[in-house]
Amino acid sequence: MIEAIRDALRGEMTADERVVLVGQDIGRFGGVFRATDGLHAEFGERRVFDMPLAEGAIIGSALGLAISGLRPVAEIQFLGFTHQAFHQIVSQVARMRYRSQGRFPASVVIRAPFGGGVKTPELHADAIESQYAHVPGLKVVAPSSPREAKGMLLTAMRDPDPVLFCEPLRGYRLMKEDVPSESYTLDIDKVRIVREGTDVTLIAWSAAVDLASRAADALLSEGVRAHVVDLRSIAPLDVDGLIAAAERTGRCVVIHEAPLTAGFGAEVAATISCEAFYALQAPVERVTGPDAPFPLAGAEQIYLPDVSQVVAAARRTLAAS
Amino acid sequence: MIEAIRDALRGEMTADERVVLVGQDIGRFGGVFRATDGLHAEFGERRVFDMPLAEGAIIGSALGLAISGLRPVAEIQFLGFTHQAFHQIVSQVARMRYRSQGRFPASVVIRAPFGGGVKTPELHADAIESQYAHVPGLKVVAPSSPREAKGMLLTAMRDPDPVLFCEPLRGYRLMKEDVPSESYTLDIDKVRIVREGTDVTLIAWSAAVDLASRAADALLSEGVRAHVVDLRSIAPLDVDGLIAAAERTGRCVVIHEAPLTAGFGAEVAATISCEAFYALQAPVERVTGPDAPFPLAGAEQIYLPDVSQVVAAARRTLAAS
Amino acid sequence: MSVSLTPQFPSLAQRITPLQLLRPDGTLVGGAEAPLDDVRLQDALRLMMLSRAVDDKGVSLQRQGRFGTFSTVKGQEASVVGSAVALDPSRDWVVPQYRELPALLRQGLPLEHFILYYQGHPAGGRIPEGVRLLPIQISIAAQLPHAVGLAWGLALQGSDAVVLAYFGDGASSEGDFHEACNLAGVVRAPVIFFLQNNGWAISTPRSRQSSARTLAERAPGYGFDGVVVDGNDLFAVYAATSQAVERARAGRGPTLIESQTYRFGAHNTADDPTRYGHGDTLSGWIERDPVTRVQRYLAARGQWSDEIEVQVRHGIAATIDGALAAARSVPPPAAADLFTHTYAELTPRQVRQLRQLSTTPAAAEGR
Amino acid sequence: MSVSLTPQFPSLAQRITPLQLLRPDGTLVGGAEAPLDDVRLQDALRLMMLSRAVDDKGVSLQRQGRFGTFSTVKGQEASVVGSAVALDPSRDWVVPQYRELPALLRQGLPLEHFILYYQGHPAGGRIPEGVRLLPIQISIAAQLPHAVGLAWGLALQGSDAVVLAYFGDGASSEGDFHEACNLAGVVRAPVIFFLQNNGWAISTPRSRQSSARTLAERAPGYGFDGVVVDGNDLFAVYAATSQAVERARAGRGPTLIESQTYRFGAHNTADDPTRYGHGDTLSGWIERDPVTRVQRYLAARGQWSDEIEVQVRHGIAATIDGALAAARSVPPPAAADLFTHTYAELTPRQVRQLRQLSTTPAAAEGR
Ligand SMILES: Cc1ncc(C[n+]2csc(CCOP(=O)(O)OP(=O)(O)O)c2C)c(N)n1
Ligand SMILES: Cc1ncc(C[n+]2csc(CCOP(=O)(O)OP(=O)(O)O)c2C)c(N)n1
Ligand SMILES: [Mg+2]
Ligand SMILES: [Mg+2]
Repeated sequence: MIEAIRDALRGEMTADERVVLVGQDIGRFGGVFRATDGLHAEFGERRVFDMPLAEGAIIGSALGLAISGLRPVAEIQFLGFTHQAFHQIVSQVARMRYRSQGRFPASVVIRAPFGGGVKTPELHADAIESQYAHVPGLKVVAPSSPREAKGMLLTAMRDPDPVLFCEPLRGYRLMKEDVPSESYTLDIDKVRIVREGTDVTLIAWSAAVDLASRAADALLSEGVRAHVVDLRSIAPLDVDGLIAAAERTGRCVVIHEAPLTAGFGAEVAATISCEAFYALQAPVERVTGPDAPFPLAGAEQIYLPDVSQVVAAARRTLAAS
Repeated sequence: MIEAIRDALRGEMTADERVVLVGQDIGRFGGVFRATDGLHAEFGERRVFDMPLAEGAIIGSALGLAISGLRPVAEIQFLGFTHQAFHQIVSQVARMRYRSQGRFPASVVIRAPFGGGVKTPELHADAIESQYAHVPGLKVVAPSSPREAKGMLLTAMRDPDPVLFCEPLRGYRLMKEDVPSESYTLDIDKVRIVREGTDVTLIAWSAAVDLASRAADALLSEGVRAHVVDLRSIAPLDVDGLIAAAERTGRCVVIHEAPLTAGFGAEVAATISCEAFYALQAPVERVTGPDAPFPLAGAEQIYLPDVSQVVAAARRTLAAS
Repeated sequence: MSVSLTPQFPSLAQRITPLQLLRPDGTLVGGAEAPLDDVRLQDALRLMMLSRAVDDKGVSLQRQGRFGTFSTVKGQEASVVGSAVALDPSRDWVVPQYRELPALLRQGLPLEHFILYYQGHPAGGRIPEGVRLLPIQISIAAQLPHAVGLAWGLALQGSDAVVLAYFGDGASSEGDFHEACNLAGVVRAPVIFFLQNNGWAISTPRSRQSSARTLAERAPGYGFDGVVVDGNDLFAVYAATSQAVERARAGRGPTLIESQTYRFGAHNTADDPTRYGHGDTLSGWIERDPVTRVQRYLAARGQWSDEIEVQVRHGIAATIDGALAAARSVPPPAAADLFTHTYAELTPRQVRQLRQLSTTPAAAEGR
Repeated sequence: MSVSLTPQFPSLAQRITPLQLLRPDGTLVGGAEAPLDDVRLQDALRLMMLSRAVDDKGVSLQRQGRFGTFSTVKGQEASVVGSAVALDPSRDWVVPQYRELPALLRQGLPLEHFILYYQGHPAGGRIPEGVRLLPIQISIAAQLPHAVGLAWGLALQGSDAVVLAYFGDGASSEGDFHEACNLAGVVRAPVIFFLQNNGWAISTPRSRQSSARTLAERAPGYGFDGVVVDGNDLFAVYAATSQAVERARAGRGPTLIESQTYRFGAHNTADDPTRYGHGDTLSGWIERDPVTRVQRYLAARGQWSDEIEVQVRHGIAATIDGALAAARSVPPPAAADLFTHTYAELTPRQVRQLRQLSTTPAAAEGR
């Protein structure tokens, strides 16, 4: 997936000279995950800029760069460290268009990886997308595969609004698929039906889509056909797409890595429960991380939701009547 | 209500000399809302300390003060400005006990007012409790009346865990009631039944409890008896208390000022919808602020949920079958 | 301990006195030349007087409930105006905090926008196309990284524009101040950090805000120059800012200017400055009133008189009345104002919420 | 512009050279006295060598997948050990970032805790009662306000303890650094800000991190002293830190020490330093190896020899083997480890989640 992201960056930098990249270690080093590998050599210092170690200044200055007429893409090394820039993202970037009543759109893309499974140090895996989903003015999207990542990033870079682009850390190397070499965009504001099914709807985003798909495989071996939905966009939420997918089966499982309480699964489950109330055959199940900090590497396999938990939840919804 | 809060602070400072107050303008000035009025004169500079204008340092140093053996109560002038300290609250204060495997409990209370209705400048009214509800290790509580505020604050100051204590800004002067002069604690981890009812359950916290009560009055005039529940604690959530209250009527309305999407109402609605699924007679309704930034003062009356909206939602749940 | 170290980095603050060109009595400091001619100076004076008149009007409207909480400039007019007039509004930008009204006006913001903003009308935030100004910033110091990015971005695109960012002594304690200054030093952004040290952050005195002798001496820690100026001396502020503008325009990077001044009034209209000793030093500062200083200078040159003053005041009153009338003519906020400009387009949920709100009683009543 | 201003606050960095007492060849700088006697120096040397041996062991275990990502101290041993031994572990505290292993050991952390931590075992975070040490900090610079609060709180309670906080050149760009230093100056907290300038923040060179000539010269901007020391000189680091400790203990407030050093290895075991020119200046620094410098000094005094070295290395190997064995004896993490110590007591939801997880296959398999 990291190649797909690099591909999107390179493509858009070639097509639009207003695009500039800012972040820690993104220059000569090419980023801690190599997302920007080669871009410094290709586009030079003025378009690929290594920033001092200060997330607030990365985001805050990216907003200023946008106001100056450029299209900054900021990389934060791990989503957990966006907390250092929380005030700049939430109260500044997300508000500038509204505060200036349309004069200063904040066309800033903020890229950051998140999620567990690759034994990172503390705070590196934190899945905190729901904290950002609550912020009017900000878009929050999370691709689930290389192909999706490229198209969604290109789309985000052309979006007039600020986009927090959450990349699945464990997908960087593990997820592989053929990705078209040309530029393309995707309907990132619409849910994607990953596979069609009639018995139970599995709803996920980011790396959890893969988990949902594997659970769907397991369920299929039991004769259960799962409808797998990738939200793509966490905010704004594609309510119609979500409701249609939920109503398709009347039985829903929402899956994410973040802790249960006030995770974005709550919004998904609340929306379905309220708006598809009469179509629901069973309570919406949430398969999530527990209400605990993401642990050190040795315990992450216990923490992370797995196929068996998703399958068990799906079975519970199927057993309900 | 501000007197009740001051009373709690004074009482606990008298009873426990480890209690120290830190914040902006809390000393001689007595705080921008006078919560600490007179305490600087009474307890002196060493226990009531005016801090430089840096929220991160207020919270971060409060954690250090707690580790040194004191019991700091930090005031942040408005909840919206806790965003400047988000990394310290979420990744540090909330994690210190866990990170040190029990060695360093972070017994820090963070007080901050929030909510609209008093025509404050931008960012001063932002209701962002749900962003903190998602943080394992942190407790988030929100009193709804002077009496509650005093007892809950005293309880929070004795809590071994960090507590974000969200005070209803418009209650500071507007909410009045007799408050016992002695020290008392409350079960802040349990929902409070504000009034008993059988027809519809109204669930709220902070200033919205008053709104719920006023809506209950209006409903009563139509012969509808509302069961009004004050969550008190947003995190951890009293799931059993909430479910019992929801099952009481099978029809629920959740009310808060924050924007709808990913507000804490989502968690409440999801929890009820999932765990009281078979008792629900109607979809859970959410009456909330819209998905928009809290506006400048001239538009806040349009933004804020009002009695008519709550009543209308309650009627919708009653009409469902 | 056998080794005793002499301080490697002693504070240099004792060695310096704030730059002053015009004394409180309106005479030039020996050897100084006036950096502004009489015509430009009269324009600047008019702007200072307009600012003070808006302050007074705003406070009285606020007491009548016809204006929201706002912070007056009073006492700091030389600081704001002296710096703002060093810019070229047709290319340079101002990035304000919330206490710099005359700088906003000088950049071209219509006064009625400012009035609407403090009357709480969402439309008050609008900045007309071509006015090089960021919105009023409520979150202390959060504007500073924006200013750096803006300056840097303009330079990257070949412009010779300069960005002037305002903030206070309190703001200098925020992490954003530090991160912004450090980044500006690294990219040599054409930005001026204009620190209005007015002695207070609400009730917190400068002495409690930091133990640094001056705030300007932080500049070498970011690799650029710091300057302390008498902030009640329009000439000194103008001269220091002009030099910083020149330097920035020439690609020689940022400057930190500490303008030492004093606010004459309360922090804002919700504040009670008698509670924290604000008055103790006030009278000394009132003797150094930035407006009368310029009036004295001009009067000594035959360029200011009671007649001129009356005329100027008339003009100012008319300006304010006109702006108030213009603000009154704007329709009250409606439900749509909550949503428009949140995103480029309304989200599906916003569309639905707008529909619901447009039919509720509150919206129907207007504000 | 007619007025030309001389800089009021020029950088003083050109005037100073980093404090050095022991030259790379192991001889004392003319006139300098050794601030540590041979016995204490041998202890310090042993700690430096232990640190380097753990680094090497950790890297090889990491390659075998038996250790997690971690950051070696190699090259910075004099910087960490020289500062740590200036403390009294029975009253003073260390607040680390993540690259200060020997300081943790010196404070009394058992080596097996460090090993468990980097093996990813939740129990690795445990700090035994009586060990005056905060946990390893992953969030850059976030520990600095904690250090200030801890130092301030201890002083408020009448203790004469001192707090030594470690951080890097990269960390000095974070807002937390600024806010913490400024607060420390205001409350005169007995804290030492020990900045290990090792030339890099991952791939970002010091020159790109800030345009300041030195980072120590930020201190006057907070109202206290800054010092630059040769961070590869154990004596200089010890002397400067001891003076800062004395000052803090006497109630004379904080000190910022910039220890100029270099990391010999990669940023961490996931890093590839060949990609960013880390090697270009490495050889010059290896000549200034902090460990051999002390060995040379001791050898010249007849206090170090190949035989002693072999003996010390044996002892170190035994220590490491013992710690690895102790770490192995700890049972693998279980589901309960996710929840314990999140709060003082499990929440109702946690109780339920723990019950569910305890019955899933992953938990049943142990890790
Ligand atoms: C981040 C943040 N924290 C706190 C506040 C509340 N507040 C408003 S003004 C102010 C004092 C600002 O002082 P200073 O920077 O000196 O500016 P001045 O008002 O003196 O011009 C404070 C603390 C705020 N608006 N933003
Ligand atoms: C807040 C935060 N941002 C980014 C990172 C990722 N990161 C880990 S180490 C590092 C560089 C730190 O450099 P420095 O402070 O000089 O310490 P050193 O590693 O050189 O000892 C970065 C950027 C982090 N851990 N925390
Ligand atoms: Mg001020
Ligand atoms: Mg470094």
